[in-house]
Amino acid sequence: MSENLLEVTGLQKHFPITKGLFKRQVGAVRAVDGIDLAVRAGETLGVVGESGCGKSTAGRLFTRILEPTGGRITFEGRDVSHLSTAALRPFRRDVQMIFQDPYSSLNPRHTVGSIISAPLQIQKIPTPQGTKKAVQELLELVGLNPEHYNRYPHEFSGGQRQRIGIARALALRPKLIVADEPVSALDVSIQAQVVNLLDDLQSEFDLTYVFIAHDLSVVRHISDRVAVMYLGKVVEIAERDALYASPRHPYTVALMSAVPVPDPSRRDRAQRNRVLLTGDVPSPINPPSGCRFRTRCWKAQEICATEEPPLVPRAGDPASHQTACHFPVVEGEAVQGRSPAGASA
Amino acid sequence: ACGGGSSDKNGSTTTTGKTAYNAATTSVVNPGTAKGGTLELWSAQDADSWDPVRGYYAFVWNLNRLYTRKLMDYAGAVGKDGLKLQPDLAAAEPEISADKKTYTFKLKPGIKFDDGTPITSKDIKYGVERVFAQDVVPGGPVYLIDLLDPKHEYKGPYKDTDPNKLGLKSVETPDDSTIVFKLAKQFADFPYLLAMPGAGPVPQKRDTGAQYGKKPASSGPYMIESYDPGKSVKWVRNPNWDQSTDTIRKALPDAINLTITTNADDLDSRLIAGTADLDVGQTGVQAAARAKILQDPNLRANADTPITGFIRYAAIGQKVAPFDNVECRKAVMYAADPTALQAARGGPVAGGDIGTNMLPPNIGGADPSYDPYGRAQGKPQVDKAKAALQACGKPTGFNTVIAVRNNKPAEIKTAEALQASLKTVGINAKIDQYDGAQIASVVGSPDNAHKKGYGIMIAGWGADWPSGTGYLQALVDGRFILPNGNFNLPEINDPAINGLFDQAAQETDLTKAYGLYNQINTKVMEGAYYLPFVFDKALNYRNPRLTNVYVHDAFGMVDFQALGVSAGK
Amino acid sequence: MSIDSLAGAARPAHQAGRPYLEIKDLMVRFETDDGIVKAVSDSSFAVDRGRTLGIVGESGSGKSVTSLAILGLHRTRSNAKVSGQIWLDNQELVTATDEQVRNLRGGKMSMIFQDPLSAMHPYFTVGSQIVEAYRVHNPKASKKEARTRAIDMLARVGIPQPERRFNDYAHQFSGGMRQRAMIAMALVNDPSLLIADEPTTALDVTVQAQILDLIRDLQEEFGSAVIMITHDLGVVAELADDVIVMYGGKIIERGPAHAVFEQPQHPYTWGLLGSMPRLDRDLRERLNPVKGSPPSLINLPSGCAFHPRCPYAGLNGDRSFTEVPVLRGGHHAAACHLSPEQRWELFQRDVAPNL
Amino acid sequence: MSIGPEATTEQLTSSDGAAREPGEKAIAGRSLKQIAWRRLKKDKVAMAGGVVVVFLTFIAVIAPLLTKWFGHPIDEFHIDKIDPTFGTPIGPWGGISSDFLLGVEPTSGRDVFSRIVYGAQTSLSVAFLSAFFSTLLGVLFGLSAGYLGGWVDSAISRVMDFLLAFPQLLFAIALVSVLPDTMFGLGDRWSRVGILVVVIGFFGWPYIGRIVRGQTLSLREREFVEASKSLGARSPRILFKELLPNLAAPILVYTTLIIPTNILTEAALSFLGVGIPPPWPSWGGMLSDAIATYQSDPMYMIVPGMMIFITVLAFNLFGDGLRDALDPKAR
Amino acid sequence: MLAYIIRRLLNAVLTLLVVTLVTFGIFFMVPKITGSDPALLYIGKTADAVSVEGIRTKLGLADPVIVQYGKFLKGLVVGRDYANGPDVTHCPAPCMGYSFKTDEEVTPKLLGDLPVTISLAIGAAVIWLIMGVGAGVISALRKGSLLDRAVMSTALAGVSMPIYFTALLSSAIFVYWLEWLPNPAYTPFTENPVQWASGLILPWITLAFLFAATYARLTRANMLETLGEDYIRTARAKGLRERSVISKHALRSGLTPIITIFGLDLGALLGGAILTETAFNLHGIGLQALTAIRGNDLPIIIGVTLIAAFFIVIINLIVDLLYGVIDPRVRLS
Ligand SMILES: Nc1ncnc2c1ncn2[C@@H]1O[C@H](COP(=O)(O)OP(=O)(O)OP(=O)(O)O)[C@@H](O)[C@H]1O
Ligand SMILES: Nc1ncnc2c1ncn2[C@@H]1O[C@H](COP(=O)(O)OP(=O)(O)OP(=O)(O)O)[C@@H](O)[C@H]1O
Ligand SMILES: [Mg+2]
Ligand SMILES: [Mg+2]
Ligand code: NI
Repeated sequence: MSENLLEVTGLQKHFPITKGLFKRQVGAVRAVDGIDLAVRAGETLGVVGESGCGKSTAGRLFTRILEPTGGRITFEGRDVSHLSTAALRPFRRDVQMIFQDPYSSLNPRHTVGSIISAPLQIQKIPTPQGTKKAVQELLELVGLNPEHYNRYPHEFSGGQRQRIGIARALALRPKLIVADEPVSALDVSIQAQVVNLLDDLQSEFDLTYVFIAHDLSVVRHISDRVAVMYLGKVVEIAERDALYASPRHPYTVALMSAVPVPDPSRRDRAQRNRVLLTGDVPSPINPPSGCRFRTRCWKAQEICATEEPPLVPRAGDPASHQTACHFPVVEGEAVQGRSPAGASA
Repeated sequence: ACGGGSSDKNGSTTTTGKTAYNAATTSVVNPGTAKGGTLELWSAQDADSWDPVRGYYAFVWNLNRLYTRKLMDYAGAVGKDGLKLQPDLAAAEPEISADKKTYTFKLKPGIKFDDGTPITSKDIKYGVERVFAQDVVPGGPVYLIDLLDPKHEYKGPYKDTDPNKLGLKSVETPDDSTIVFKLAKQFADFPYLLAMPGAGPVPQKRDTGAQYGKKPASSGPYMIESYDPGKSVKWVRNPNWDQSTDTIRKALPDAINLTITTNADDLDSRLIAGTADLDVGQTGVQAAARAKILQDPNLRANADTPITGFIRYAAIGQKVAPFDNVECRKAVMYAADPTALQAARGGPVAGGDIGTNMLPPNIGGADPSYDPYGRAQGKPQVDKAKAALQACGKPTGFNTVIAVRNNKPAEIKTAEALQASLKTVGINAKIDQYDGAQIASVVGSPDNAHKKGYGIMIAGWGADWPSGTGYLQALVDGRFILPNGNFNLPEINDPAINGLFDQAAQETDLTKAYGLYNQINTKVMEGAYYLPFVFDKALNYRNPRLTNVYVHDAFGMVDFQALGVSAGK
Repeated sequence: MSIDSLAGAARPAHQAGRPYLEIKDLMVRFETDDGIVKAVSDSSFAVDRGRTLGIVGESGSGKSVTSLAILGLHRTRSNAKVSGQIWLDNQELVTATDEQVRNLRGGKMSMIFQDPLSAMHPYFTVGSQIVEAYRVHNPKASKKEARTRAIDMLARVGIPQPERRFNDYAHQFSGGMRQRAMIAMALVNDPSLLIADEPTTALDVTVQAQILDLIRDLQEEFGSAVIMITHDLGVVAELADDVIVMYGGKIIERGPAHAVFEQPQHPYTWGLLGSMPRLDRDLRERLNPVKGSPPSLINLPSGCAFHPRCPYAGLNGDRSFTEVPVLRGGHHAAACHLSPEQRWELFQRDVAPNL
Repeated sequence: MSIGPEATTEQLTSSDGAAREPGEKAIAGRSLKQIAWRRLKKDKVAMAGGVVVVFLTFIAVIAPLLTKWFGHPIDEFHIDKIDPTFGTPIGPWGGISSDFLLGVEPTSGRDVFSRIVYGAQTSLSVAFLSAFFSTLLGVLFGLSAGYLGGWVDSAISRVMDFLLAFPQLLFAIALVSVLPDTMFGLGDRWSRVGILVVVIGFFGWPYIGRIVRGQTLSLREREFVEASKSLGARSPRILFKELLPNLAAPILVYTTLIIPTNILTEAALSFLGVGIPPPWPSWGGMLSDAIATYQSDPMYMIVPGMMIFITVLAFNLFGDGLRDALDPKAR
Repeated sequence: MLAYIIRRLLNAVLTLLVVTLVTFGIFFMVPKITGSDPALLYIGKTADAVSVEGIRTKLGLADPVIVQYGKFLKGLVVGRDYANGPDVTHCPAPCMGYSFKTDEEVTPKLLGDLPVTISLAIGAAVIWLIMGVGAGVISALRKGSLLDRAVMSTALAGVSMPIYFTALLSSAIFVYWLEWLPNPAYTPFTENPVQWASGLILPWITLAFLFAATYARLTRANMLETLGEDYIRTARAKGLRERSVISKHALRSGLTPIITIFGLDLGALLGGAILTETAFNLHGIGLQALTAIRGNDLPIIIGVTLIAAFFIVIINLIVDLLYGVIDPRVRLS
């Protein structure tokens, strides 16, 4: 594929936990704790993981809404990790974001027109044919009626609002769009509309996506490559087909097997092969030592507690398939069966 | 009221002692000598201090007679007779030297404090010395400092280097029963100063400085048994007081309780219900009770409206233009509506009679019928006011400022009434309410008054002792203009007036002195320095069970020491 | 089971034949400022003990309202009007007294809610809330017995160290634990009907799998009837024996799970299945979304509520626009104006290849 | 994933705008303002409150005319209307007559009607202006605290807690009595109004500040703020363009609701003797005067008391109605 | 927990310091602005320069403000000597100085007035809590009913009525016309409990009426919100009787926020119910403060502010601790 559009190395974001009158720092939420990845131009990189694993934080770091605590972000070779608001301006044109909640991501007091024209105004983009025209074109592009220019968000349904959000992101004709769970809040029937729209726009404008989601099937549908996150780290990253066909990290395996399949006839088979993880995700304030997944991993051994596995290609995998695990799952390996109810870690 | 020929002689003037409206102002109501019982006094206000040298409220001086005897004291008698001083601790009238500057007193034998120790001349001298310690025991009058040590070189007994703490040179105690006062200048009213509680005896070993007011030594028929500040005082008989040494006090009840309430209305209803004997404040009942009492003849018969001895007035600052012109001052005198001002003070009954001149009727020689501005007719004289304005050169009027204390509702009302009547002749007055507690440094500071442009200053004044000098000197004598705490608000400095005071200071003949005071009064009124609103009165109620009730002119209220309670109730 | 026999035909009056829970012509309306919300209309279905009924549908299609109606929770302080019949164990609930219904609530029938954090009282320990649930229906039980029972239940739903966790508060639990505790509370009186309203929507997939597993195990153990409400077809497929699809407050398709998933009858169901990407199928280039957006329950479209979004609405002349379709068919019923043959043909032609 | 019920109440066209049907135009969404206004109109009680407020404001504005037509100058004494002995008005009901519509003041005989309408001027101008001042400060500090967070928030919140938990009335009295009588050539009446406005407004801002801060805190977490940031917007734009419009409703409501409080505070200060200088009337001042005579002349207490009551009640009713109408939860 | 309390107490002390410092600063400035002189005030009607100078040294009025403040703090903690030459007056800790106006020792003077204020506040608080919260709960439960509307209208009237008007009106009606109640006056509880209560009943009711109105509105709103919570639905779904749903589940969380407000109100009232005390002429802290402010009596003003702030801070602390007990979410975070 082509060269990397966005590259991050050792990216960290720690949110301080403060206490008391003088805001003494007593700890930190290590929301993102050292991730390395690259987004290639034109591709869609899916990011999946459980709630709280740092997907959104990562997305916000990529778009530099947040400033990283550590590590580097380079966009088209330029280091943007610690640029000021002013210096970030040109970068903002190239990187845009789509948000999860179609209700809170649009200012209820602004008309659709002013929402979509905001990027043009803020970035002072000249619109030769007039702002209104530009906005209406965008509305049409995302499948909305251009006459709705003067309406308010509450007059639209969830799917339509998400389209408005997409139109806003598109206004600057960015190169990269980070979409943070853009369809999670939508009903299934609407979800597909938006996914299709994103698909269409990608081919029309040569967009690169970072697509964050917790729904593995949607990610599979839309992504070229997929990164799996766990507790602030990327535990596995691979080309889509490779990942879904032969997941190597036990967590990825568990995650995939937990997805309920809408096919009652496969129910029994699916249940037999299911990997049931016990317990919950540990707190990012106090992540486990070594491999962070070890507390829920059925393959964990002593080394997992002491040594952190690097994210590298494991035996037999292509260079593009990297796994951070001491004991990656081999294809056909018998994984742990159903755990009896009540078993605990 | 009292003898001065005032207009409201509607009360009974019999001396049979029958209970009637205003009877106590002219006669002794329920005369009797039966001893025993408990006198229940009430007050809506605590004393400023029970320390004789620190109290300044009139009712406190009156109550002081229960436990503080002085060399001289007012007679226990109704009407003008009460204004006379009698020897009390002193065996006789003082011996006055030829230059009228040295007063020598001999003490009565057998006088004792409540603890049984005899009262000596040293105790009296010590008491006088305490007046000099204003930084420790402030609050009371300081006339004695001026007369005995005008430079205030003596700093009071607490800073006295004398081993016996008797370092005041101008007072000598050659022996325990003789005391000699050497005045710095002639002062005919000196005995009045000695009748103030501050000149009473204080045993040095019982002096607790600032705390003395909590348990003052008693030389009178009663002593304080307990004092709960803000709540109550209880007096019981002083076993070491000897009736035979005391020609003034009656000492009828066995015990006297003073209850301090916070609610004046409550106090009134107790009076009417008969559960309280007397309001020692004697400043009049509240509006609600006033209506009740005046409308019910039975209640009315137990009420008096004595002259309190105060005049409520407006002082016209002659240093503030255009009041430097006497005609402009006269314009104010004529334009003011006497009735409206009287109403603002509470009307003829509760407020007082319309003020006509600057000598209150209870002062010897006073003549309320002297009315140079025709105020008694009760109407403003707009024509005369306009003429005065014309003469002053301000035919269309002028602007000025009325200064008034913010903590005296009645004064604010009079200010408004004055403002309204002045407006009718074109004088636009702005009312400036100042912090009433700061009177000494606001209007009492001429510099400040000039700076603020105070043309008219509302105030009231009652005499510290019932003589023309006692009333008028602080108000009109030019030598009494002080940079701070000044009461000569118009800043009258007329050599003629000042001279008349000097004459009066030497005049021991009362009738002659009266003549001098009337001359002063006339000069003051002609100068239009003061606009008298009312000769203050108060509607007070007395419990019918009280015996020996009469109004004492020196205090403008009932003589508390004479009271008794009838046995049956 | 014999869900088909419900389809309108009168059942024999003898009580023994009635399913454990039977809903007939249930109608729930809310009167609001903006108009009357017809949240549920003409719903009829049934569940037997030991069976699981899945209810799916878009947001606002009336799923929760239906479940609350069964529990009689619209009775207190609500602007709701409920009509129709609800038979539980041969007892009619719509006309029953409040006290009767209250007695059943938490006893014979109980419910698990979507958001366990807000559904548990923040000021009481988890244990005490379970104890409370137990003691309402077992007033004779001593505190100690109730406590033992509660700890027992906590253990049963897989909460480690139940004695210790007994004294914890809901906010001290993780999301999955909370939902387990909710389940323990719902099951403490051995209910014979358990309604789970989106019990896993707030949870992660891995935790969701645990909970679904738990519900399945518990049902096997207790043999109760379960109603599983969700908008996730996958979850329904995992658990349900029978499935109801709701749209605009109405049941538009009803049948055994395998039938609904393999041979869906209603175009809306087709749309649902077609619009979701699936892990168990090969990748498709494009998804087939249902166009448009869900209807307003105040202003339902005339005729078939689905007609504005239905690609086949024109095939029957005006009927879709004017006539409200009834739920027809036996075992596997759908409320659609298309004839079974048309549906078969369209399904084979347009839908099946894309699934 | 549950989308709130509002997702469906305002249903719109299908995604492809072209496929709109003719009937749908009718259900086009209403703006928030329209919704609120429609609800408010339905609320008879609130509307009545609003009408009274408007009426009183009108009265205050035309006070000089009213006095001229129906009354007597506020500082004109009518000593003949007063019983000299008791100082109370002659005639029943506090001297109410066709000449003196609300009776006369005890001891002076001034026209109560005129004093009441001029009192309305004072009360309302102090209340409105101080509400405006509080709002200004409250919004400024509330926004800064909520948006900037960190130590700014700590500091401002502390100050707000401190002010709210302070013997305010005492300080108001102290401040009012210390500040000069005339300023900026306004004359003593309006200078004092100015002082009252500043003092009351100053002690009132934390009330609004807290609400604005709370709202800002929750709005700040909304994704549209993040969206704006991701477009490169600077803080002022986010504060004033994104956040402030969303705060308009609560600000409006709470401003309306502090007006009655301010009326009460102004009256209280006048009652305690630090209000408008005489002869200018104020309702609280009249009540405080009435203490002396309320048993013999109750009308003089009842008239200003009822005026305060009616005014405050009207504002409260209107404010409550406005709050309900603008309440997003009730939608 | 202990650490928390200690930290809160330190915090409270800090707040008190700030409050006194601010008060001190403000009222220290007042004489400078108005040109009045505390020494003159202290000495009374008559004063000569010598005495005034003596007072000034004795009270330390010539010192810079920060020195005066330091001495004030020292007096609070260990007591203080007022010296003017050989004359020394000792003021024992906690010394808040002497009134400029009456020369009384501030601490005992205020402590003497405190029972009045406390009696007034506590008595009223009991009444308004019972009435207000009760009415609010009933209104919430009977939302929309005639009773609800009646209660809410009364409450609205209550919050719209100035307290001094209510006070005058009620004493006109109950004391003067109907003569049911005695004129308000304070009798110490220890002296005569019956008289204590009967003397305060009118102020209590008047004060309580205002607050009860506010609390009824507040309670109703809180209760309605709580009744809409999911956990109430859960409680019903468990089959709880409506009575226990309300009394056990709804009341507990519905009334918790009331505690905060109650704490604030009570704290503020204990610092002096100025208007009520003025209207009924009860000599509590509030009236004391008012007189002091009018007379620029700095020591009293500082004393009252300190007492008021003390109550506010302490009650806030109690409320916070109470919150911890009631709301486990607070306790453990
Ligand atoms: N501003 C913040 N301050 C403190 N902690 C934060 C902040 N933002 C996120 N976190 C914490 O960082 C961790 C990661 O959060 P993040 O939102 O990135 O997760 P996520 O993977 O997007 O989860 P979800 O799927 O629920 O959206 C969480 O524990 C979260 O509580
Ligand atoms: N108390 C109520 N008053 C008015 N309308 C109501 C009320 N409760 C529910 N509704 C409406 O009834 C309809 C059905 O709601 P319901 O909660 O059953 O939907 P649902 O299918 O459970 O959706 P979700 O998937 O979002 O939970 C919605 O349009 C909702 O707005
Ligand atoms: Mg996220
Ligand atoms: Mg639902
Ligand atoms: Ni979801």
